[in-house]
Amino acid sequence: MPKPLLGEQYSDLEQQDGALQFGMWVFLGSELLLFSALFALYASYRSMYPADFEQAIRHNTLVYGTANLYLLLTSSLCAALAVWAMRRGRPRLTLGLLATTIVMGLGFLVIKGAEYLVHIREGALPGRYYHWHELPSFGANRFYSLYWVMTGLHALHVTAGLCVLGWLSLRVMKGAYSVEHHAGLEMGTLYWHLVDIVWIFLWPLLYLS
Amino acid sequence: MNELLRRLLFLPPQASTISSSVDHLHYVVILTTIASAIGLSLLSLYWIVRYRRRESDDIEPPAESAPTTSLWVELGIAGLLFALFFAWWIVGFGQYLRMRVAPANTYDVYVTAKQWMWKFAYPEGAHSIAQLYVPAGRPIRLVMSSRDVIHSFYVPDFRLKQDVLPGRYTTLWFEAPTPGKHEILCAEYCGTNHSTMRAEVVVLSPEDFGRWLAGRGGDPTTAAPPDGDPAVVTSVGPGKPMSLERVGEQVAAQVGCLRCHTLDGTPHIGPTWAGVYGTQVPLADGTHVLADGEYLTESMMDPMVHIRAGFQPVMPSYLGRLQPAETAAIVELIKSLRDVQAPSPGVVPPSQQGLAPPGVTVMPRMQGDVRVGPNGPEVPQP
Amino acid sequence: MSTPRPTPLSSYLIVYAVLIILATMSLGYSLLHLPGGLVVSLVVASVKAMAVLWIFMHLREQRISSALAMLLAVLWIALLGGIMVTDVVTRRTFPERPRPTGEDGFYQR
Amino acid sequence: MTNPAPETAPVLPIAGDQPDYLHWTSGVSSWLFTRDHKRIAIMFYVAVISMLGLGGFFALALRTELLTPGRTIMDATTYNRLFTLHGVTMVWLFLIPSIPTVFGNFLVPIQIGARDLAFPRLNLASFYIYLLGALVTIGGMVAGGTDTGWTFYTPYSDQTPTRLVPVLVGIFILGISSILTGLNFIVTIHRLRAPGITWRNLPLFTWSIYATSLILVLATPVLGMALGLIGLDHGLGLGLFDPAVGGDPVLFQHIFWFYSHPAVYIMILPAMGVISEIVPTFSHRRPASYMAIVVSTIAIAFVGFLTWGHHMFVAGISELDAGFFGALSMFVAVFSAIKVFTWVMTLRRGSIRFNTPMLYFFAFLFLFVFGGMTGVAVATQSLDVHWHDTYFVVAHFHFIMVGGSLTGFLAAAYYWFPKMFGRMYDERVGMVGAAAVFVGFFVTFMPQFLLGNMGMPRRYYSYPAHFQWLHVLSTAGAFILGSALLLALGNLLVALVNGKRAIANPWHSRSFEWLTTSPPPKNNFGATPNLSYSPYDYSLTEEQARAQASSR
Ligand code: HEA
Ligand code: HEA
Ligand code: HEC
Ligand code: CUA
Ligand SMILES: [Cu+2]
Repeated sequence: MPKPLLGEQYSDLEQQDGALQFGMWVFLGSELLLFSALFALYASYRSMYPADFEQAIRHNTLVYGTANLYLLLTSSLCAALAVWAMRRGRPRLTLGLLATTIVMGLGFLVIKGAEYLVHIREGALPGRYYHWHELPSFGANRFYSLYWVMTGLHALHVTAGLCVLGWLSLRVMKGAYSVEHHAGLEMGTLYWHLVDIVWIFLWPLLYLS
Repeated sequence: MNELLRRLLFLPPQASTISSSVDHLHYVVILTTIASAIGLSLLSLYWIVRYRRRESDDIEPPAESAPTTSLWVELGIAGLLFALFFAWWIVGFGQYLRMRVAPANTYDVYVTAKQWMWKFAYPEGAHSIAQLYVPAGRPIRLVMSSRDVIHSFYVPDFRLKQDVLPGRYTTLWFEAPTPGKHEILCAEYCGTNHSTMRAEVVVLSPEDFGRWLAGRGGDPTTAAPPDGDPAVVTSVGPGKPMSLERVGEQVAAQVGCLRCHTLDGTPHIGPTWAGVYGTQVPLADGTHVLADGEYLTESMMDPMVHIRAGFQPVMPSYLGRLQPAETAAIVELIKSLRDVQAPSPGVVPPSQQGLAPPGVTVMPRMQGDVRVGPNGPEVPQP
Repeated sequence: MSTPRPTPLSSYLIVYAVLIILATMSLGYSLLHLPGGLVVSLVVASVKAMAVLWIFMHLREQRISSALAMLLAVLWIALLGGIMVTDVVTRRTFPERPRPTGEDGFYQR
Repeated sequence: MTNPAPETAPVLPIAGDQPDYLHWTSGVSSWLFTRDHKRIAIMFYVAVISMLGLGGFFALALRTELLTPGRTIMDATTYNRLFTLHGVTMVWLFLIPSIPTVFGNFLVPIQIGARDLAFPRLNLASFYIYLLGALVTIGGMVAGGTDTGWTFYTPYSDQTPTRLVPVLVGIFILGISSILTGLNFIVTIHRLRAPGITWRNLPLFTWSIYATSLILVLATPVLGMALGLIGLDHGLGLGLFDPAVGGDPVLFQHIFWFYSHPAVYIMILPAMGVISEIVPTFSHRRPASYMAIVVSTIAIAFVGFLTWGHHMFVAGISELDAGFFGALSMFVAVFSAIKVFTWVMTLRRGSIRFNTPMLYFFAFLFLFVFGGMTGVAVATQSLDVHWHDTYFVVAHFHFIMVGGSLTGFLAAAYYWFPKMFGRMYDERVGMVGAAAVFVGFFVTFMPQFLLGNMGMPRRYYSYPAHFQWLHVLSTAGAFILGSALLLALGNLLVALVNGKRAIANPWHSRSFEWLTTSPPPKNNFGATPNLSYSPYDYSLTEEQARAQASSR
């Protein structure tokens, strides 16, 4: 079993893993804060144009958004189980679960892309490009501007998360993790769960009236 | 005492009803600032000298000489200090509310800010640029909006300032007790000529003000709020057949060309479009170029290539911001203006000649009756 | 610091079931257009997020400082949003704030 | 001043006898690819001082232009770009990284008895990301720069004809570096403390870096997003804040200041940490209240997030919000005052050695109290209506950022110079330099308060003629200040090659970093020290402290 290297600044592996974990959480916190400005803008514009927002949400592509929610929730389960499997010493299972997660993540992006196409066809584009004749209100414009920026940033995170998962799969294939030492695997999947959590909040804001 | 401190602190004259009370708070706060900085420095200087390390001292002095301050003393001092700051806050916030909330029965003047000038419109229909005329002894409320970026209306003598925003109205009220002139400065950075975006408040006695207004008598239909609704943006929507020049005019208004260009021959930030087409245009490098469709298009898409003599290179590129059809429409508009004569500067149109005090320029009525709105100039529906 | 037992398989599956049920309930509530939709759906979302954090992300197995990082981030989002909203809803401008255009008025850019 | 300590200091058991960090390997790549926090700190040192020079150069150009009311040496567009670039360079390229990445990097691991930061490779990455960000930003400047002011207010930033995007991208990259640095410190301080160090005897400088890191991690992502949105508006014309499509530019100001007010504490807290080390060391006694400093450090970090709206009193925000922000600004100011009182009380009944770092402390004290109290003054709403966006505000923040933070930086540079480079600087030149910095500073920025009172707006290329004589005074001061800074830094450069060798603990401090040799060995200590006593416990003699630290 390969053993990860111990950095000379640590006294033991437990301390090293703990520091890595904690560092990852701080990173996730700052990643979440990246969205804070968008959430705050959403709240402000929504309180400026409440009726327009309601209307825009009712016209939004609920089916796509909801399908994506179920997909991400399920992929999150798979990612969590991948770690569980590694803890049980079943790297093959881990690999399979990671692959499933990746497929679901790709599915998310495909659905998202289809959804974007719908919006492009309608003309529900952000800001000055907005020209959807059905909802010619300032509020709807604000809603779709935020919709694009928020989902766009989230999609970037999904893409980054997929890269992380891909890299983890490679490492698993190489047998880099063991029952005792799989901090890297844990941390990589944490990122994926974060992507899931962000969507858990975007979904009600963008699709549920 | 007031006068002495005012001069010591280099404060300008107190020319509004609120300024002297603001200054009194100012004196208290600044004197405390100076006293605390000097006092604390002197105290520590005293201790630094008093407790200096002497040659004879062991480098390891006994520990008992180092008392710690008790928590209660710390809390007490902090509490006192907060009480002091909080008192300032109460007074300051009170004054702030007084500044922000206008009394009833104000005389309203509508202010439009744009890069880089101030325009004033009065309920009776008069307009003025760069000079704001107000009667003394009466609360004045300014209803302000910007055509382009954020500006800030600042009169040091009044101790008042308020940002002027596009797409929104902000208000500012004041009352100047005595006639006089006071500088208006733009206090929010707004581009190249931010520092010259200055104007003047001219406070007249009520009689003089009445006389001034009477002489300016505009027509009430174009008067008062230069635009009732800041959000009216007109449409280029489908289904309204319009001539190409008309479309060009609307596009030019909407994308903001008219912030810098005029249609009636008055020079502004950019050269006027009147009478340009087909002429030889003088360039900054001394050469000339024929103003044809190609040159006009290039000016929109890559304005830095040919810079017109006498103008700053400040025009943004509209590459990607204008649809080809829109570009064509603007070119068509400029073509249609080839025969408009530029009026010689300083001439007041006859309809508006009156008892204008010297130095007052009159806002030219624009070609096509472009209204000045916070979102840029607006063209009314045909 | 005693580490809790590693999370068993059943926990993951139960949490997953709860997530799906909650999501579906939230969806139903929204489709019925009942009052307070936004509040309800955000509360449900918070519960879901906590479930993911606690079980899927193993916060329960870790030191409290990790949870604190998340808590601070969430509080900070609420802080920024909350204060911005109080500004927007309490400021008096003239007229109120940028208003939508009229019936026919449809702005192009 | 006599120095009764023996010339040949005893070799400390806890330092071992490894070669020092400067010499244990050599060659360019041993520096460029090092993971040693001390070497990374030195690389940051060089970078950050260069940026100070660049920003200072811009400042002198600005001041020269302001000599006359009209055009002096440049046109308006150039001036507008220069003050933007001056602000951007000084804030993001110099001051925010300065003390944390140089002295924090060097000293935090030593002060907590660790061998390195938790993530040494990340630390090196922070440096290169910083370098990349700096290059992109400077590249953006060379490619034309931008003229929005360091605050990037929209809609002007949306419309500016200058090249905004490279500068935004550069600052965004710098932000990533900041976040990684902050993260590294937080994890290090939480997880790598040597046995014996708890939150109750953590050195005060480390506390301040910890609080700073919290702000870095909590605030910087918001800046990143704010810049991103401005970039989308300017680059792609999205119009997220454009009133023509229903947007509200004031919301951008909220987001920007949500970062930038806490950021001013990023800039001052480390300097306060430096002062909190210097005062006990040279007074030779423990701080009047360790707890007061710690509590106020943390309080500033958190309460500082609740005051951002004081930059927007006249921007058209609601009166309710304005009142709220005003009151909380008053509240957060009290914590700074607590620190000041604690430092001053620490002098009392000490055994004070007055030298260059202490002279910087003295300058800091006056300038920070003055600047801070003018902060309270501008936080008083009705007064800010007159002062907002005038030179009064310019003077306020230079008093704190130059008079406070830059002075703190210089104090740190002198105080830790023997530890970092193993040599002593020339005390007399150091004192003269410090005094000259103070005088130059005073002449530069005191007139600016008066200008502000008179109503001179900031970001003014040309100005009404009655402001001129104060501007001339200020410009003269700026050149004195510039020369004084060159003298102060030059003195250290000279000492680098010519200075006397320093012993491990030339100031007879009890703080933990002085336990190891000067300069420290690569692993900081020979063996993990046992630091279960207070770093300000002067009831222990130096030998007792050392024995305590090397006990098992
Ligand atoms: C390091 C940077 C730094 C720091 C620490 C501060 C600290 C403070 N600042 Fe400052 N500020 C800036 C940097 C900083 N500021 C910058 C860059 C700007 C301009 C931004 C721009 O627009 O470009 C600015 C602008 C600014 C404004 C906006 C002005 C305007 O644009 O209209 C305000 C308003 O409230 C303000 C307030 C304060 C307050 C209350 C503090 C407090 O934290 C100060 C607390 C300190 C003290 C109070 C001193 C200690 C006091 C004592 C020891 C008391 C003794 C008293 C007695 C004995 C009575 N600052
Ligand atoms: C850390 C922050 C910092 C620092 C240190 C300074 C330092 C100085 N600043 Fe600046 N300043 C700002 C932050 C800072 N400033 C900000 C944020 C703004 C607002 C920008 C905006 O409006 O957007 C501003 C704006 C500003 C203005 C207002 C411009 C305007 O509104 O029109 C002025 C005018 O006098 C000014 C002057 C100075 C001067 C004379 C110094 C002097 O102290 C500088 C002295 C330093 C030197 C002269 C360098 C010394 C030389 C070396 C160290 C070289 C060694 C190096 C090598 C050999 C490689 N600054
Ligand atoms: C920020 C101000 C500004 C805006 C906005 C602006 N311009 Fe200009 N424009 C200028 C200036 C200044 C010049 C002269 C300098 C130059 O040639 O670049 C100019 C020159 C021109 C010229 C060349 C005219 C001549 O006489 O040489 C044309 C054509 C033109 N602009 C069209 C437009 C159009 C069309 C728009 C909007 C889509 C527009 N401008 C928006 C400032 C502006
Ligand atoms: Cu208008 Cu500055
Ligand atoms: Cu602030």
